[in-house]
Amino acid sequence: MPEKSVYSANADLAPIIATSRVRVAEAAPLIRFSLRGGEAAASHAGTAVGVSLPLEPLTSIATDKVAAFWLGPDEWNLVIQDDDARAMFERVETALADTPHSLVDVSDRNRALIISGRKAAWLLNSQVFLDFDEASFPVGMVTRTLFGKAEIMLWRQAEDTFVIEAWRSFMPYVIELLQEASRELEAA
Amino acid sequence: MPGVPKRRLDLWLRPGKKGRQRQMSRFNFWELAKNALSAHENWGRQWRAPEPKGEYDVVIIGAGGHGLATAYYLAKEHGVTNVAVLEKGWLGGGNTGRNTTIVRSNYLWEESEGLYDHAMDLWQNLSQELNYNVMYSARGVMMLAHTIHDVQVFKRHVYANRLAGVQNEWLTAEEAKEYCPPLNISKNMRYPVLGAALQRKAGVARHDAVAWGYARGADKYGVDIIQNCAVTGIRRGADGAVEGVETSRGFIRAKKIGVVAAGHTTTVMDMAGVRMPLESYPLQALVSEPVKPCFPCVVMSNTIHAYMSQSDKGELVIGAGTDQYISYSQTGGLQIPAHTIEAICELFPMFRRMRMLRNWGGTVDVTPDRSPIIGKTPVPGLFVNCGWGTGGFKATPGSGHVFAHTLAKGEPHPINAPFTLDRYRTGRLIDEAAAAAVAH
Amino acid sequence: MLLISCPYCGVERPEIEFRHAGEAHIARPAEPSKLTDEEWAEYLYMRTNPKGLMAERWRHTHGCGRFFNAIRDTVSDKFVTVYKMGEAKPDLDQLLVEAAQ
Amino acid sequence: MTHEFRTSAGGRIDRSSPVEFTFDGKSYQGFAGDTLASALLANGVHLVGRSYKYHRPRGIVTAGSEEPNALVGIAREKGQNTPNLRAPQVEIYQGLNAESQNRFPSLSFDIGAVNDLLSPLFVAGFYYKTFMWPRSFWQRVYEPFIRSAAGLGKAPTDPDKDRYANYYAHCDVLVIGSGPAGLAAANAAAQSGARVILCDEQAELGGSLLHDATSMIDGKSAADWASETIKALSENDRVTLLPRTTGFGYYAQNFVALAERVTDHLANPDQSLPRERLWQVRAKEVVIATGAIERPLVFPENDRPGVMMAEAGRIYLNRYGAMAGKRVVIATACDTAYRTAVDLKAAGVDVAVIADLRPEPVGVHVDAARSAGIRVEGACVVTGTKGRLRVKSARLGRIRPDGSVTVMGEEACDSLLMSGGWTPNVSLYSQSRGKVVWDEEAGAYLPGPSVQHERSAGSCHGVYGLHAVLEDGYRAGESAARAVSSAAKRPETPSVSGGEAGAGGTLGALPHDRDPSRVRAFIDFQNDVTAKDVKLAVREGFHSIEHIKRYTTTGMATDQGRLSNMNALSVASKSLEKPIPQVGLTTFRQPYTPVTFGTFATTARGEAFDPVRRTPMHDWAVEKGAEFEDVSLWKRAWYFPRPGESMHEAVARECATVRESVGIFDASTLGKIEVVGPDAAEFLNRVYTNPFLKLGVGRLRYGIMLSEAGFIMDDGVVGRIAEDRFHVTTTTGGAPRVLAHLEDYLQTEWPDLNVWLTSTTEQWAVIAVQGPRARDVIAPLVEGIDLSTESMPHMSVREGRICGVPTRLFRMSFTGEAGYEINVPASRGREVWDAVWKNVEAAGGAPYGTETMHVLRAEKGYIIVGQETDGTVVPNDVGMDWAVGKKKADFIGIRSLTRPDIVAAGRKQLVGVLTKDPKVILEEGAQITAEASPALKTPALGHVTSSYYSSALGRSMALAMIADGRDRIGDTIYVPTAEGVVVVEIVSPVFYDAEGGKLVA
Ligand SMILES: Cc1cc2nc3c(=O)[nH]c(=O)nc-3n(C[C@H](O)[C@H](O)[C@H](O)COP(=O)(O)OP(=O)(O)OC[C@H]3O[C@@H](n4cnc5c(N)ncnc54)[C@H](O)[C@@H]3O)c2cc1C
Ligand SMILES: NC(=O)c1ccc[n+]([C@@H]2O[C@H](COP(=O)([O-])OP(=O)(O)OC[C@H]3O[C@@H](n4cnc5c(N)ncnc54)[C@H](O)[C@@H]3O)[C@@H](O)[C@H]2O)c1
Ligand SMILES: Cc1cc2nc3c(=O)[nH]c(=O)nc-3n(C[C@H](O)[C@H](O)[C@H](O)COP(=O)(O)O)c2cc1C
Ligand SMILES: [Zn+2]
Repeated sequence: MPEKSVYSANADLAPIIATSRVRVAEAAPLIRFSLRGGEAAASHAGTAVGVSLPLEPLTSIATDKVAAFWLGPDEWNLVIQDDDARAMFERVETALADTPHSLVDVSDRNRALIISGRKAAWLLNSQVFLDFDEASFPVGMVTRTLFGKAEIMLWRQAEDTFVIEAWRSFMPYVIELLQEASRELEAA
Repeated sequence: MPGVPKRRLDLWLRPGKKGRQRQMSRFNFWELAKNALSAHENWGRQWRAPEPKGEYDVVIIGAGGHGLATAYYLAKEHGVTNVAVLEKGWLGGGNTGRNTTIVRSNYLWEESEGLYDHAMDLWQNLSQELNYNVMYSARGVMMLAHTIHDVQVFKRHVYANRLAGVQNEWLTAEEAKEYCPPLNISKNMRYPVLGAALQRKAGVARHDAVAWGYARGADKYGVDIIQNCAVTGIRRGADGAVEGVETSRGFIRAKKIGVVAAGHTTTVMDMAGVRMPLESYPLQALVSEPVKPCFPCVVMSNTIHAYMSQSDKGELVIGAGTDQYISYSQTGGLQIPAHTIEAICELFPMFRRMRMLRNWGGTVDVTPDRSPIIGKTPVPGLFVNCGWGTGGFKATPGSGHVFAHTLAKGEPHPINAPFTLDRYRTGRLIDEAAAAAVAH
Repeated sequence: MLLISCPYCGVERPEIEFRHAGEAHIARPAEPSKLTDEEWAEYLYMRTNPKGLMAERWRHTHGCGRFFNAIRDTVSDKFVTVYKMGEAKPDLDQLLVEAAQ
Repeated sequence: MTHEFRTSAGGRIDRSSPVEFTFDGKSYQGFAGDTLASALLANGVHLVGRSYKYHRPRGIVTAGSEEPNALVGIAREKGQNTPNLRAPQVEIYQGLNAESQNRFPSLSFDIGAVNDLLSPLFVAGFYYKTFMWPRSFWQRVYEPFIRSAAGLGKAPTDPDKDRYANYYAHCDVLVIGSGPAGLAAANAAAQSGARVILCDEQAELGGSLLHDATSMIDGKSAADWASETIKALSENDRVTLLPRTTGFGYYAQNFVALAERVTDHLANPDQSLPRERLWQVRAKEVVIATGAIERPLVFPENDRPGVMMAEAGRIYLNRYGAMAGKRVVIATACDTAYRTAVDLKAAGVDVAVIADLRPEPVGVHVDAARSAGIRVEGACVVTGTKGRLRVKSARLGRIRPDGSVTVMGEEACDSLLMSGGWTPNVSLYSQSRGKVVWDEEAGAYLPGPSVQHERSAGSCHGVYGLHAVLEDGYRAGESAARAVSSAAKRPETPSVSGGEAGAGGTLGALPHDRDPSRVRAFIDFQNDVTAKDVKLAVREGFHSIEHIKRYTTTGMATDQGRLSNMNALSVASKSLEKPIPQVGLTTFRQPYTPVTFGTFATTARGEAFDPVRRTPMHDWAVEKGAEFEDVSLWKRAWYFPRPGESMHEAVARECATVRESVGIFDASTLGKIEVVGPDAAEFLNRVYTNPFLKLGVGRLRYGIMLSEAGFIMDDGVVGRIAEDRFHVTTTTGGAPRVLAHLEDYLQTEWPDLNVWLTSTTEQWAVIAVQGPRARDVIAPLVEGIDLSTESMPHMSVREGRICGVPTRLFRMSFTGEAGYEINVPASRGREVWDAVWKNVEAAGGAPYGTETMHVLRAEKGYIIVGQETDGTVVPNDVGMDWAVGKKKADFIGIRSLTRPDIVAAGRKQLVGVLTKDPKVILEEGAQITAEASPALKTPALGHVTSSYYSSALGRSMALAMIADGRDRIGDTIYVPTAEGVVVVEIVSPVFYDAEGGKLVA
């Protein structure tokens, strides 16, 4: 997993949580495409964006410019750092012209948080019912799941670094509960 | 097993006395006082434990409140006393014994109003009728509106009920708080209380007493209540009509069979080859530790999924929602009561420090339109009363009353006439849930 | 809370990620208009509601989003097996025999 | 008086840290490490509560969570009071403020105790037999009286200040209970490399090892061995140790809920800590090591303060240095009480006698007592006690071989310690849906076969004797670890000296020589259930143990029968003349001990109760002073009152503005689904009633979706963006339901279709601009789209830019005016809104909210799904047959539309209604009748679904669903209201611009 990720903290915003044991920051804006279709679609789209899309359930492929997340047997979330969403969209559409598929620009649908630090998994477990033991949830694993009552996409970028994506209107809820849980970390 | 003590003391007790001759004393204070003088040694059985006879005029399957009430009214009002109520477990041990006891009649559709208000009328006098204190407590049931849509829906109910002569009234949030002081009506709540529909004569009753009172009443008329007797088959003759039931205690002949088996109705009807539009779900409830009176009425909120009252013993009695999957386990998942308690704590933030004492589940039979099915079936002689889902306790007297009529006459009472099985074919649904998402 | 294994994700997840979607293998009639009222009512409303093994649908709503089928015992709530949409319904009697072993 | 009953040394309290606390206002001193119960006992206080029904004085009975009597209220700051806490579980801290409950005016003089005098009346179920006359008295007199007499503590009255947390945990092995069995199991599992969680409800881990003063493990004292084992576990980072944590719920698939008490024991808890934490644990394997519970003896007057469990006496002595009394009588049927006797004697307590039910007590424990010089009497039974607020003496009797009892005399004492033997604590095993099995030899129900991945160990498994318990614990830990990983290895069971198993035990009521009608032997202390009550229930025909429980309320108190169930069962079994296993057992349910509501609710509170969804333009609306309404999870701007304006005025103004010039509306909450793929049109054709195959690219169509039962489920506008791409909108509240419905059909019925659904609700911010000036307002901002009606007619969609932002521009209307819905990426929503608003404002326009939107659409007779429809309405009912494709062979719901009662006459139909008096605005929901003064129970003709003041009409107007309404247009009908009957006329549901000229302008 590259230390440099397609997700970077939005430099314009103060971190949401900054303690010695865990840090939560909002990610800078990104292009996001929801790709639906079969393996052929995945393969063509992968060529267009420059990574080969993961076909194994719950896995991801990531460079520092592109990440492709398996979300379902015919569904990928493509996250791309680029200035021109339109051009990128056209490029992928063109590559897919002859393959049944659905490509939808959802760049603005989600916001992302980067959660890092020794207590990152602990913090998540206040609302996420998943086992973050490395054997069960290795680096690179991605899944949709629930954070309390909000649906999120959760990706383990590195051992102590996670990324949460949620629909934008759910993000304040996620942030509030992360902050609530983190209060304890400051206790004596 | 290592370490298990091998020797155990004999229990040092004299054997108990033989069961006495059955005698029916009337219940009242003087009788109680008189019996106190004889150390309560002389009370008779409230109901017998008879051996099943070979044949009955009517066999009722299921000794829940509805089955027992049916038997009682069959005997009392129709003179049909050669009746057996067969119960696979202990009487009242089904949903009757595990419900949150809310009684109200402010339903929307005329058909439902008729049915539930009929029951409501019977509740008023039920203790006296049965000579058994069922503790019917008309403390008022208040249903909270949290959205403008709720307000519209509840007002529609209020108007409809008024026209039908069913009591129901609209309260502002402030009036609601006056009626139930613990209620949080702060504007800053996630779902503020915008008002409430109140049925004042609605309330609660003691669930067990209802089953026991009807059992004692039916037994008095000679009805045989046969517990630990599971029906395992329904025998039909060449003409297709029922002939009797196979049970864990042998075959019992009957030309009329009333199935009142709540969550188990599908299974019983399968025995006669009748498919039912039912699904059985776990429905959970819970009580808190008992505390001194702190909650005067019944409050329900369908929008945020909670309802609560305080029992005469002091526990807060709280109902949760159904689990999402079909199950006969009488238990459910933690998330269901947890969700309900969240809502309770929002509505009544002072109760956040109260503690849950016990949490249990029942198996409720849910129809596609959330209204019961009461009447004849395609099989001659086979009658069914089911589909009460999450809200049939309140109907117990009325349901038994009209079902007894149906069984005795072979034709439905006008009140239950619309509640046919056939309505799923014709499309004449009685959909309370669709109208309001109100279920209990 | 049940833990349910999703045949698409290949992992077991808590029930809150899933929605129960009713009895399985009730195929929508290809030409509804040809059905009698009775047949249509049967399709719409009549359910097996079994006490014991049941074929039912679940959707991994907050996961991969897929509907799939499961065989579960409605008395013990234990899952016997899960399988993908479109796969044949297992022989329940066979499963019962296996479960007993 | 302080510490009068304190030993001079020993125990696990910190004698150098005195702690002041109050009980019922009186100050006492204890030591750090004391519980409220131990500190009170050390101060000689036994009387701590009153019973539920008879208000009898009651003392501390146990040293654990099974305590039935010693329940107290703990007062902290406002909003932090807690009733019904068990004194043996309350750890004292400086300033602790405890109060007894269920007494008035005081604990030692309680008026409620008159109930005790009336107890001959207040037998099991008495209330079912009386209070029926006069009828009205139940509610007015009897019930209020019963209610106030019942209940224990007082519910808090102020909102709880504390916070509660949640934590989802996973482990290989969860061990519940940290006595020798639990520690051994955790140790074995941890040494095998497993991830272990070990929890115990007590403040300190170690269970019975903490008060075992005589046994040696590995050459160390039991307590030292426990400390070392715990230390080793704590150093293993794959082990989580959780003291003060109760395993309270065992659910399906090894999902176990624990409740951790984080701050209640602290005098000044750090505000950043939660009070309690819910642990939701998914364990691969579970070891239940919850120990056994000692049974009381059921003899007359066994409920006096000072009568305690024998093991509790030992725990208070050895763990807390608190003596139950100075002169103690021990009544037992089990060897384990002898250990208490020996330990007490060693601490200097006068042990008057051990009264053993068994004719000839023998064995190591008995020998030890005898050699300590303690008098042991066999065949000896307690037949009564004396003392008002504390036991003063015990009456002893001799049991003769025929079972009768003769008087032996009275033994003075200030404490009576009893043991009826042990009941394995099978609660959690039962909760796991395991079936307990009656073991005749053990005289107890024991865990049967495992149903889940679980095993019991130690005394909850019926295994007694320290060595055997350790052995059982190691076995369980090892087998649990082995089930998870084959690398499991098992440590040697350490050597043990002492801790031999104690034999014996009894069940049920004991024989005595007294007048049975005059004495009461309690089975369920808290609920005041006596042996006689159980017998009465049986006599009255309550033969199922479940009936007996409910009729007598035995086992229904806050201890859930932990002390009483087996005794009740035994009495019932005798009365029924049926062996115990045939009588059965009542069901164990969660929670194991009561759990705080807050712990279930955790963080779901206030805004976090449910996510609050806000649109990108929400803040703007806040700044403009909007009122909001909740629609599903969304906050929607409802109306925008100007200073001093009422809602009515604001809405009238907003409506007029839209009709006359232009209004701007935030429609972002509408559900949106992008339907893409070669079969997209085919798919939509199947799910909507309308035809979709021929919809041209760039065109919009209003569509209705039915459930398969034929009822309207949702509606919305669908735009064809490309041959294979549609932009579908749904109602705000219906969005998730519709998406799930569509996915359902796509995945299960038509998997052959190449089409996919993607929610884009939050991708787009949607700005509706409606009114005659709508085009003028947006035109200057739009690039790349020809807005002329010729090029972009009503019901069309174009892609282009607005304010430089890519947009999907819809020309459509839900108001009856010409208008647009501007879809822009959500992150740009606010900036585009601001720009559009500038132009709207300049054009004399205004923002409007959902209320105005509702009025405007009602003037046009457009329905709102959920308002005109209610889940029982088919398209024809609301006059929408035009939207049902007549030539379509199939769509979802089609077959249901021809069912007999759906096509029958008399269905309710959508119409308009106008009040005769134009000023009267009907209330929504009002019922409609054919007669001006209908008789009661007259069926309604229908009801008002929407009702407003219409500024366009200059009068009120309403929509209604009325039986055969379309045929009744022109009829006069009646609406009964609280203020009287309103006369109305039935009219067409379209009130405004019926020809639709405005839309196409
Ligand atoms: C948690 C919960 C809360 C509820 N809250 C409310 C409420 O507040 N208000 C309200 O009005 N309603 C409520 N209800 C619903 C209400 O309890 C039921 O609708 C009502 O009690 C049904 O009564 P019944 O007599 O039909 O069924 P039951 O009491 O369930 O009786 C059916 C009987 O049939 C027996 N039986 C089944 N199969 C066989 C067989 N093969 N042979 C012999 N016997 C058989 C069963 O053992 C059972 O005893 C609630 C239900 C639950 C579970
Ligand atoms: N007849 C006899 O000789 C006899 C009888 C009983 C006990 N004993 C002795 O007592 C010891 C028993 O050891 P053990 O380990 O089985 O039991 P234990 O009593 O030592 O430990 C059980 C522990 O479980 C905890 N616990 C119970 N329920 C819990 C829950 N739901 N959640 C969290 N914690 C919970 C208790 O607080 C306690 O600490 C042995 O030494 C045994 O010899 C002997
Ligand atoms: C209205 C009502 C009040 C109850 N109050 C109590 C109570 O105070 N104490 C208790 O232990 N159980 C109480 N219960 C629950 C019963 O003990 C029991 O859980 C329920 O009848 C279901 O039976 P089961 O748990 O044996 O399956 C109550 C049940 C109902 C329906
Ligand atoms: Zn999945």
